[in-house]
Amino acid sequence: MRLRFDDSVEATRQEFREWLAANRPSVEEMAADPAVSTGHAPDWARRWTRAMFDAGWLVPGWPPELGGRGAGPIETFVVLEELAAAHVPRTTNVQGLGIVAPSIVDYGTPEQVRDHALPILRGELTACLGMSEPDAGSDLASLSTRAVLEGDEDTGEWVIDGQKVWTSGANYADFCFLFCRTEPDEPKHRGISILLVPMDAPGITVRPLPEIVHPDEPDLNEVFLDGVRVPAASLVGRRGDGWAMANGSLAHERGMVWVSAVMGLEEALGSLVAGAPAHLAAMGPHERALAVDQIVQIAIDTQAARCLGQRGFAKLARGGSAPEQALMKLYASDCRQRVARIAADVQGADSLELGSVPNDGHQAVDEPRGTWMEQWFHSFANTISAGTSEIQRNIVAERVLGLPRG
Amino acid sequence: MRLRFDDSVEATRQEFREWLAANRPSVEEMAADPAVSTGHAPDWARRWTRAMFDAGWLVPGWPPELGGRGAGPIETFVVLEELAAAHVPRTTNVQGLGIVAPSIVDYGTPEQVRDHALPILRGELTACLGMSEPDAGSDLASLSTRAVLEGDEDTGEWVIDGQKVWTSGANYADFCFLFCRTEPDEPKHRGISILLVPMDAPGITVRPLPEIVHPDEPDLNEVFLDGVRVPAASLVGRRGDGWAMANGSLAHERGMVWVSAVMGLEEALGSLVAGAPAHLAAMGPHERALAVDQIVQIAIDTQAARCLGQRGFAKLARGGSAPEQALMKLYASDCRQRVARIAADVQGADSLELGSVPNDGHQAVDEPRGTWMEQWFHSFANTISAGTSEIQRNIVAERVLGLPRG
Amino acid sequence: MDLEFTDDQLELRDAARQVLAGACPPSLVRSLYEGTGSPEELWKVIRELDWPALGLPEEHGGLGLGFVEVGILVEELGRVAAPSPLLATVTQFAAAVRGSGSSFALGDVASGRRTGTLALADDGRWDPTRPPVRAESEGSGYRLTGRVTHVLDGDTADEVAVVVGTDRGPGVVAVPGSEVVASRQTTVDPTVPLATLEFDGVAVPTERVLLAPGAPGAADAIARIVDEATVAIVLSTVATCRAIFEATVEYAKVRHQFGRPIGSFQAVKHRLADCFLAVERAGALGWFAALTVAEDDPRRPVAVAMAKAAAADCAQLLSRDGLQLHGGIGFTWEYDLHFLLKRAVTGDLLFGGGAFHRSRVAAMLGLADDGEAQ
Amino acid sequence: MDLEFTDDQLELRDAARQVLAGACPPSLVRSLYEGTGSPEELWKVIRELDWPALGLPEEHGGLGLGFVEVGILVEELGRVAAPSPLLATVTQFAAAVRGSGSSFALGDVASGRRTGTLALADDGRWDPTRPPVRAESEGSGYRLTGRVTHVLDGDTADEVAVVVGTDRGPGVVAVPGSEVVASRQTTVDPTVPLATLEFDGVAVPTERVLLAPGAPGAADAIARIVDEATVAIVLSTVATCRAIFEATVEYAKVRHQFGRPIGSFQAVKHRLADCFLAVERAGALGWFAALTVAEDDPRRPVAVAMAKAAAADCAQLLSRDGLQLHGGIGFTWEYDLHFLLKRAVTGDLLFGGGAFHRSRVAAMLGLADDGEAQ
Repeated sequence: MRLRFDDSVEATRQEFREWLAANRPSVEEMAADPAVSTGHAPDWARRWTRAMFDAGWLVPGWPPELGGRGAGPIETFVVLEELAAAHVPRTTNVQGLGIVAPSIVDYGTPEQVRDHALPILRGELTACLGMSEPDAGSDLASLSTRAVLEGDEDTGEWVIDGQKVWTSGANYADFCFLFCRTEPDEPKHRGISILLVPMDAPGITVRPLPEIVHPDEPDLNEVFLDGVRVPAASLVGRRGDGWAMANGSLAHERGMVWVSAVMGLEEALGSLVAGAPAHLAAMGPHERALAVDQIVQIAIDTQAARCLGQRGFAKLARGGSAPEQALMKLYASDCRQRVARIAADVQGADSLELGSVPNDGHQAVDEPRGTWMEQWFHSFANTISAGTSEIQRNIVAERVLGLPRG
Repeated sequence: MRLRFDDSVEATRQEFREWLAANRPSVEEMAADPAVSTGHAPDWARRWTRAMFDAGWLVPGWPPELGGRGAGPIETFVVLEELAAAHVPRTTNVQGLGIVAPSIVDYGTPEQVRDHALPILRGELTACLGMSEPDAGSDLASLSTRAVLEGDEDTGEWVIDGQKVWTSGANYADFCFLFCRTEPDEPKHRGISILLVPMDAPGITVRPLPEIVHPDEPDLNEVFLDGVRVPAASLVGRRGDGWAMANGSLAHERGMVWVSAVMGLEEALGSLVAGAPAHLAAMGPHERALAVDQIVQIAIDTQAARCLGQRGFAKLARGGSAPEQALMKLYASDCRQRVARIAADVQGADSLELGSVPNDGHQAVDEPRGTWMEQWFHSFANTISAGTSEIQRNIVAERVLGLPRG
Repeated sequence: MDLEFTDDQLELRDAARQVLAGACPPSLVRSLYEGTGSPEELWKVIRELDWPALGLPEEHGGLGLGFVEVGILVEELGRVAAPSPLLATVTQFAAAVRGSGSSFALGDVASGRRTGTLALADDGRWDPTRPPVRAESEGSGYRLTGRVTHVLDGDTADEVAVVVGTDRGPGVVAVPGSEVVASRQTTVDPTVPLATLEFDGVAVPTERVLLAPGAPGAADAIARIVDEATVAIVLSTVATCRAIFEATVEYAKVRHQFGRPIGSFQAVKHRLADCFLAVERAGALGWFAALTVAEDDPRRPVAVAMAKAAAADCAQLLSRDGLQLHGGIGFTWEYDLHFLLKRAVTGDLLFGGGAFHRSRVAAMLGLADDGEAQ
Repeated sequence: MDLEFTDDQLELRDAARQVLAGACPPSLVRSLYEGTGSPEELWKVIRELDWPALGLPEEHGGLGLGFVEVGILVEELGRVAAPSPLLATVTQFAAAVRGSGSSFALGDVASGRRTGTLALADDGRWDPTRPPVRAESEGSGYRLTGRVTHVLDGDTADEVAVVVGTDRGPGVVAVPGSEVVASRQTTVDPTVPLATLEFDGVAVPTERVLLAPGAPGAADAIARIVDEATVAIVLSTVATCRAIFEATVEYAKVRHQFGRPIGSFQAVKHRLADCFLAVERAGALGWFAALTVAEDDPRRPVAVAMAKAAAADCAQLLSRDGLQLHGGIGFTWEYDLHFLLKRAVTGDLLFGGGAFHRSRVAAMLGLADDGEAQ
């Protein structure tokens, strides 16, 4: 246990910090053309991804040909930390860089890496993740979008029919990392495969689902697939292994996903603390103390999220297990929701105003943005998606605490 | 809707208030010989019950021969309210007067009323309620204490074997209202009967279970029954109807059980508000505001409990249904727990002291008493017994909200 | 204390609910959200039913019923997130007129010819002891200067009752909407239109002085007016929360995951039981507070502050759990749930949030530090 | 920042745990609750293992390890609710000596010949800026007057480090336990013996002045001493809570109701998941705070206050849910759970509860009103 990193890590931090200052997208260009969907990469974002890739900072732990530099997890952490401090997004295509590209690298063929993963990493393509369905939300293994192989496994075609929903970024993405049922006779967890599907393929209809805040910039979509045909070679990994890969994909960088969540939380707390005094001054002493205490409590939570994340990270970095990591999504998304509501309450009725905070493009689209009340509403995307907070608690109780299934 | 009762109700209140002032047990005699178990009736309590019975105030809604005066529910409410205001317990044998006697009146034979119910009502006997078993706590219908009838239904004897646990007052009570399985071949809810069993019957062993606070004055007991024999005529109601009667018994005075809970809460809040200023004065302004806010919140809860109780009561008194009554046990016991912990927190580390509040006998033994921290520990008796708060939430969700069983 | 409705009151409630099911469907609410509709037709229906007159005295064209009956209408409007000038007109403007001991314009209110509202908020704080508009004597009338925020229907109301501060103490005056510079605020819930009003030397003739500054008991009268308006917000907000609750219970019964209704999961059950408690708790406190207004009971200030604090708790819980338990569908613009969520969030904060009202309770219980706002 | 133990630290933890499993079984704790036992035998074992010496410098007979290693022992003692003078001796008395820049009696502490404690609390409030004992100069020493409450081991410790106030500022002196009038307080947890100490003109010779009142940086040094003692309470308390948590998880796996383990009910699962979070949260903050003490990092004051606040949250939740989820059995004197519950409740409040420490954080974040206690 100790508070400081090795000097070599701090040297990497310094190197990246200098590179970042020289190469980052400017505040003005991000604000002028912010991403409006997680499948959307504005020109500055494409250039930025390419610059990160070329310099080996995009995925530092990977080899140079994949946009990295063979760095250790602590160096990667430091890079993420510096990006957050500089208010520069690592990517606007969160699922593409965070889940799709790593999954293709792990499970795909060399051609899939060449044609799909690398273009994501070079900022040339964006990808979306086709998982949830109307009757398979938290219960993903029940998905029913079906793909049937016509012809053989080399030259045939998959024919896909079904419907996805809550597909982030599908309205802008170039291709979809699509979970389909290919083995209808197998048990439900063993019948799912993954296909790479161009979003401009005939038979695909994307219907954006405006959200309860920022309805003019929808990120979630319904995706209808009606006899969509893709080559047999679009299969990622083995048939029927989709569920296992999904758990692998979603767990990807599991030691790291907390970083952006915690740093988003820290940024939100910083804004809250900076903006609070003007509102606190208008309150009587009793109400002010209560408001301050809410801020203090979320400040403690923020610090705790940071410490919990780093504690688990240290265990994983040493090759151990880190049961507390299972709590991080639950905790961070709950804190992110509370910080927004606390901040809104501190503003009082003024928090009811909409649209007064412009999108400056420094955050990924799936992070809460806008006014505090808008952020609060938006934050439910995180407590609902990719396993609601209820499901997360079940997972913790069963997998970590070893409680029996109900 | 209106705030005030009819003049006739207020006249009854005044009449009772005057009678109470003239006939109540004195503060000194209660404090000199407080009840130490819910099966324990000190001499003053026996005299007091008899006086209430004779004057028709004990169960105002019953006819005079049963200790009442044929009063309406609102008059009964007013009597309970005045008792609480005067800090006089209605009885020390809570289960006897509240559940056993009414159940015998409802379901028993005239002989059982004469020999068991009336003696309770006249302060001559005390009774305990034998329900929970080691493997049948929240899941009462699983109880396994067995009674077998030897001989016929008129002249035979029930032979009882088994074990009860958490039996309040069994260490002092004269008899037990015992739930046993008499029809082992019936479905579990239909195989239970109720027997009246003298606690001095051969084969009964009572082992008090000291509690985590006030261990010197145990109220809960294990009761072992080993070949205990009682006459066939000890059966209350019909064979196999025990579960149905239990639901009837526990629901007895269901429009009224909230009254003592709410008044206990109001008394606790009153003590908290009265005692708080000395502790608040030592705090800094911020900590003080937080402590005050805790008090305010529990004050709001207390007021809400009163309003909720009275709202449901008004509906029931008109013959309607009152779904909010199902919340009252849950809410009142939760509030009673919180008021104690809030009060302890306001005292700070001083709350760790034990034994500094003598038992003045004005409360029933099953109500939290002693220091605030002792009260807090004691309060779990209410959130655990007679259906834990978890079970209560299930009941509300399923029976009131109509949600499907899991 | 009898907190249950009489048969007549139950009948009124059922009738109102039936009317609104027809006259205020979710599509009307949606049309306001999408900028394509107006509350005019609904207001016409409400006027034809004499709802504006319901709680006003017969001598002014009213039906002579009480605040409980008005509260029943307020609840029913809140249940369906109805856009309507009734709330501000009856529970704010008419309350201000009557609470001032005046009968100004009550006939027109009763007939539905004039709408009104109450202006008090200073940058989102409703403190009757510190009104943001100053009144300077001018002849036998006054001249007003100041800026008020969050005035309900502030850009459309015919009459604005303004709580004013003077050197002699607070008072209440009525200003025609046409003489006020109003800017509509862009807020989360278009069914609760809020506006900022600027008073830049507006002249108030003597006949429009409802409660003369410096009159004996003026501060108490104003406190009572604000309490009445606050209780109405409570009843409306809790009714909205109850609608969220009912929608969520129904959704939990029909939405299946893992092969069973989500309402069969114990965690969902327990959250809904807690939501039920929050709604019943706030409802019971709300109606107790309403009764103290109706009967002018001295427990009113504490009861109202407690009720608003409980309504805030309820709105916070139901907006959160209602949205969370609906999952993704509740997060979409197309689904109607968000009308209720946004209405609940608005009601939480209008006329002061939970912490503000708890600070009032603290002061009234004698527990707050000196210098606390009452 | 690396918040995970090194291999050596893990080894120390496992060894300590094994020792205490043998030397501090629940029966020992029970014997203190029932007034039939004493902590003497355990203390002998602890001394033989050199635990008092662990964190002391080698020049005073110590083993030269750091505060993290001391914290590991504190955790293990807290896990089993061990009655032992180690906590007060090492994390209060020795911390006061060393934090004062003194080496008074450290050799005897290291060898286990002398135990010690720290006296600061004024009627249950631990505010280093307002010590309840006054020191008046007398010759080259001082004379002490005042009354301190909640002194851990206060009636048995050989040495009492007393934080004193003077006109020149605060200081720290050591008083032999034999010269103090101590009254044992009857509190909920006999494994954490607390006493009230009366100082009625006790003379302190110059060699017992650890930190001279008025010395530069005295207030900061005292704040650091109190922070170190506070972090130790945090680590101990969170470890106790973790033991409650683990016991409750195990109980939920074996206790059956309605034909299945209660741990299979979703409501129980979710509460246990929340308990797990509370323990991990407080544990992570506790170790971060411990590191700031170990490395004398400037983030220490905020980190310690946050950690104590989180430990209080954790203790409140685990004492409540641990008891509730155990049902009736946990409510009985015969079952060992209550030793842990009472230890958690005690740790929540010693050295200040959650609200007190949050008020410190508020002040340090610059958000509190003026005049706030730091």
